[in-house]
Amino acid sequence: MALTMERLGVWIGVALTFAIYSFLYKDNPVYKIAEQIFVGISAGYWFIYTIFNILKPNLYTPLTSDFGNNTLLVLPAILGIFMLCRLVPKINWVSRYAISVVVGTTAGLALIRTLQSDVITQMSETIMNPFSGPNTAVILGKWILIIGTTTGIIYFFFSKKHTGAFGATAKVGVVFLMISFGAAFGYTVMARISLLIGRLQYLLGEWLGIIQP
Amino acid sequence: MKRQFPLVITFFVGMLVIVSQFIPHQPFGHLSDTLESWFLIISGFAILLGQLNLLKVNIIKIHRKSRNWQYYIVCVVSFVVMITIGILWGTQDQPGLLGQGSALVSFFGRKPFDYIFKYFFENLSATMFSLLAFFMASASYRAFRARNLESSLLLISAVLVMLGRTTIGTWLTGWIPENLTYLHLPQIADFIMKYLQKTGQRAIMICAGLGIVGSSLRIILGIERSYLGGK
Amino acid sequence: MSFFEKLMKIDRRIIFLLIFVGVAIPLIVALNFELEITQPVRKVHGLVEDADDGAYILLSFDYGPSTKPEIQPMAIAILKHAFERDYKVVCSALWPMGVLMCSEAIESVKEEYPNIEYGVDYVNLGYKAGGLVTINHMGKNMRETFPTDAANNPISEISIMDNIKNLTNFDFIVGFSSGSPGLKEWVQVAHDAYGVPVAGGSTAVQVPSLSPYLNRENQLVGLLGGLKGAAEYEKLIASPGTAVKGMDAQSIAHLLIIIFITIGNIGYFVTGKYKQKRL
Amino acid sequence: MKKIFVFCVLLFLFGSSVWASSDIPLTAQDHPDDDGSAIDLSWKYEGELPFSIWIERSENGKDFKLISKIAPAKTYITDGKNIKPGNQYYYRLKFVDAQSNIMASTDIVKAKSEAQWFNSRRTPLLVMVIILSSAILYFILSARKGKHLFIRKIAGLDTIEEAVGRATELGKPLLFVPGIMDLDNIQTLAGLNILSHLAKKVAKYDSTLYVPVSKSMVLSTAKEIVKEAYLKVGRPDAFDSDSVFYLTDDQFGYVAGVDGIIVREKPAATFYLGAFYAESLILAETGFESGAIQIAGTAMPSQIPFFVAACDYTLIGEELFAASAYLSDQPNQLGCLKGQDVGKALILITIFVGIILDILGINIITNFLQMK
Repeated sequence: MALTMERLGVWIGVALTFAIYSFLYKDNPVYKIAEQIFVGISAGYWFIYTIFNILKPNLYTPLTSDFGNNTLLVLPAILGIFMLCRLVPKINWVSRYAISVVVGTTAGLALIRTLQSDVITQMSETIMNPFSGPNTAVILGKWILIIGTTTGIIYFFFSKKHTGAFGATAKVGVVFLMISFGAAFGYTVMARISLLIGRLQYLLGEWLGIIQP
Repeated sequence: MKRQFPLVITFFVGMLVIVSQFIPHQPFGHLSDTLESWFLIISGFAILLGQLNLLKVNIIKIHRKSRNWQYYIVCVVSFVVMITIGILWGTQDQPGLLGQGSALVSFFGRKPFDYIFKYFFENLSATMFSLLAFFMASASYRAFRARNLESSLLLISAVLVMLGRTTIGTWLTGWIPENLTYLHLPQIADFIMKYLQKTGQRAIMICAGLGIVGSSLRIILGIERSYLGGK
Repeated sequence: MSFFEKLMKIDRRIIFLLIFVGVAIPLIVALNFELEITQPVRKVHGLVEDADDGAYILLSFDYGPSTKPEIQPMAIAILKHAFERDYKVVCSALWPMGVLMCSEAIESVKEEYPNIEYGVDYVNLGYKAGGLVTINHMGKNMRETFPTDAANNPISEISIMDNIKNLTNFDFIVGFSSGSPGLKEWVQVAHDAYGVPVAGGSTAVQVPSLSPYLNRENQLVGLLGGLKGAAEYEKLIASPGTAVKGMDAQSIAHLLIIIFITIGNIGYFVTGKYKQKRL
Repeated sequence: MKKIFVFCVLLFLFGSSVWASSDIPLTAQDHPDDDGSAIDLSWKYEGELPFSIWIERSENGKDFKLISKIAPAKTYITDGKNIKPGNQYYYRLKFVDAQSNIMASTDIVKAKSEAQWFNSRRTPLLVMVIILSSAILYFILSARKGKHLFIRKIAGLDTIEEAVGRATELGKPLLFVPGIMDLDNIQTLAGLNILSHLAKKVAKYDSTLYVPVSKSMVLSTAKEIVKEAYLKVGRPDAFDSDSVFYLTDDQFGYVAGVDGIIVREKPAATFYLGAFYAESLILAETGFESGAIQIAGTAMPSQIPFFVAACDYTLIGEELFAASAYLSDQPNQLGCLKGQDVGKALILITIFVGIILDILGINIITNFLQMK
């Protein structure tokens, strides 16, 4: 029976695939139904996994099995319930207590971590001797890294008008930014195509059996 | 009480996290450790809130019979089904209220929750995102134009990367002799990725990073309050 | 109406069909183009290959079915490599769907490594929310973040976890990432705050924004970017899978997209459409 | 008494080194910059590679317990197992073969764990936090006091006026899309700030503006903003409340809806300002096809390329926020932007000075910044 159900599952998958692809022809009810199933299942999955993987092991079990040592956990539990109060218009202001803990913690950590990883380290990585290197390509690359990064920062400098030499420098920055975006464009195309490949491998492999899955 | 106290909490926890990044000595380590484990639990509730809110919004739409309300019934039903079977028979690893549901497992080949995930959700999700390949192709043909210096540079660099970062680059320029390897498409793409595109990304990373620092600071100091919502 | 004007007006559904067929045919008829290995992939391979015997590694599954075609082959390839080298593999997830992605990946390598034992050679710790903050917590006290594994077995009863107190006990971390939270957060906390080497695999979309981390400091030791990165890794460990098989289709589709852009732009200039709008 | 104690310790140490008699140097030290919960061990072993290294620890120098078995090639380890700050710990290592026979062992060494009050490796981070916070706070406060802060005009903003002018000329409407995210996203907020500016122009020229949204919270805010714009220009009666409307929450459903509007209404100009995901290219494509002037702005790194390739003007990343600050004239936003500019200037100077020093062979700046 399990095998039949598995085969049925593959067919269900194919039917849903084509239901979604029907959007390419035009927006239609079949697509809308498939889309809503997607949204509903996704929400249900998040719900169940949050309970089974977070609230049960990190809150419920410690509180019920060893209350004495975990008394403090009552506080986040209360804050969590406050969070849910957002659904009730009359008392939704209590959710602010919970939100402020979440937002404050994230802001504090993000400030420090971003500053170190994305600002200071990137700055120190740009400091290098552009005259030394094993070959011309590396030396050229170093010059590009230095000029590109600094002119790029100048482009995003808003306290001075982009005129004269400063404006010209910012223009150089734009050139590097555009090349970057081009590479990003290329990589995004790659990603999207890969997802289509994955889908076709499913249709041609698991469903039709034309290729080996 | 409704606005000031949450701002005080934000300030207090934000500063605690920052200070504990610099002072390893107790009590800061313990305090931030406790705060982080609370954060995980509250985040869990926040996720539940998100899903329950979706349910609420959809039920309101159905109730008010707003445009296309019939489709939202489908959404609510799939949500409720997923939660019910999840709670009754659990997921792959965990039992539900009715245990492991072995009769159902032998029928479906896996738990009902996992069955729906595998055959319904995985396919819907993967297909949904693969739609983008089609839209990308169509936009390439009909909208991406080299209309000025910026977009021309962008498209040239995109084409070089697209060619160089696949097997076709090797195939197209593999015949080029050894001493001219810099004309080899994969080499060009490598050079772009290693230097040219990294510079732009680094400039963006630094400036966006400063932006995050600025907005985090404003949040912690209570200057930026929009996250609290309402008046 | 000139030829180009007509060409510019074709229905977008024809383009859809072309790209569909353009991807399908090379999947059926293999062209077997040669695959070159790039530096960031080699570095990930080197990191996994050169770790000490019996090393403890953490794999984080931060993706879901939507990007499974890109990332699952990477996860499978790295798992194979890790089991081949007899490492202790600890799996976790910052995305809820990563838990099932992980068990599916392990299921598929079990045929090749039937002797791996749960709790001794590998463990699936399950999903935790909280991204950046939760990783920071793992850096101090992993046993508090994960009091149980995904199946609710207490962490103290899982032998592979005996030597793990926090992130610094791992020889290295590999993140499989398709967004936020993902590799960026692992770099920011696990490497930059706790000094643990971090490598990873990401969707191609994320590669450019992660690329500044590939530097002298080795914020990110190496990176498998998209299906191509996965294919390169499969080639390096001599175990070709779905990624290698998809490479021909990827190449042809790229060629098609480039042709679309070219025709579109020629039409744009030939039909004089570029003159119509001026700002 | 103290002397006797020192003598005993010396005797003990001397004695122990006699019976262990080994020439494998082992050092134990407090792990720096931590809360006193770890001790660093390092050693040099030259000889036949053992099968494993056993690390033994004791709290009194006598009762050693095996705490871990590690890989043979290692030369250092940080012991963080149940170490309490302020305690003394004794260590010895045993190098064993596959049959657990001891091939060699080290002398006993000791170390005291200590908690530090400052993580000295993070000094550059602290310096930067202080400089940036003071700069941002200073500028916010001076902006609040009414000081004028100069921000350059963002080039793309000029095009807004032109676009509105053209729309009026042609008698066609304008379309504004604030992205698909909710009000908690700062990009949405920035987009809405620009909407306020646009709506004022529209009200002044008496053209039509459509604002389809995908979140109910955005709906009420956007409605409020457009209404206020009409009020400010003195034409509250001209405001059409149906011009700001909700389509649907679903990503593709929303796109299909906006596409329909573009195809039907053929707007003279389309504005996409806010947080965008995959819908960016579908919208931009339809807009391009209809011949509209397209102005976009987002900080989503993966969507910027598509906007640049398909739109006439694109506000890139931080430019979106700068444009919003420029138009809103709020001291908080302006001051913050100004403070960030101080950071950028500082970074540029550091990079240049660092490079010059690096060329001269002096690495103080890079060494300082590396935080190792």
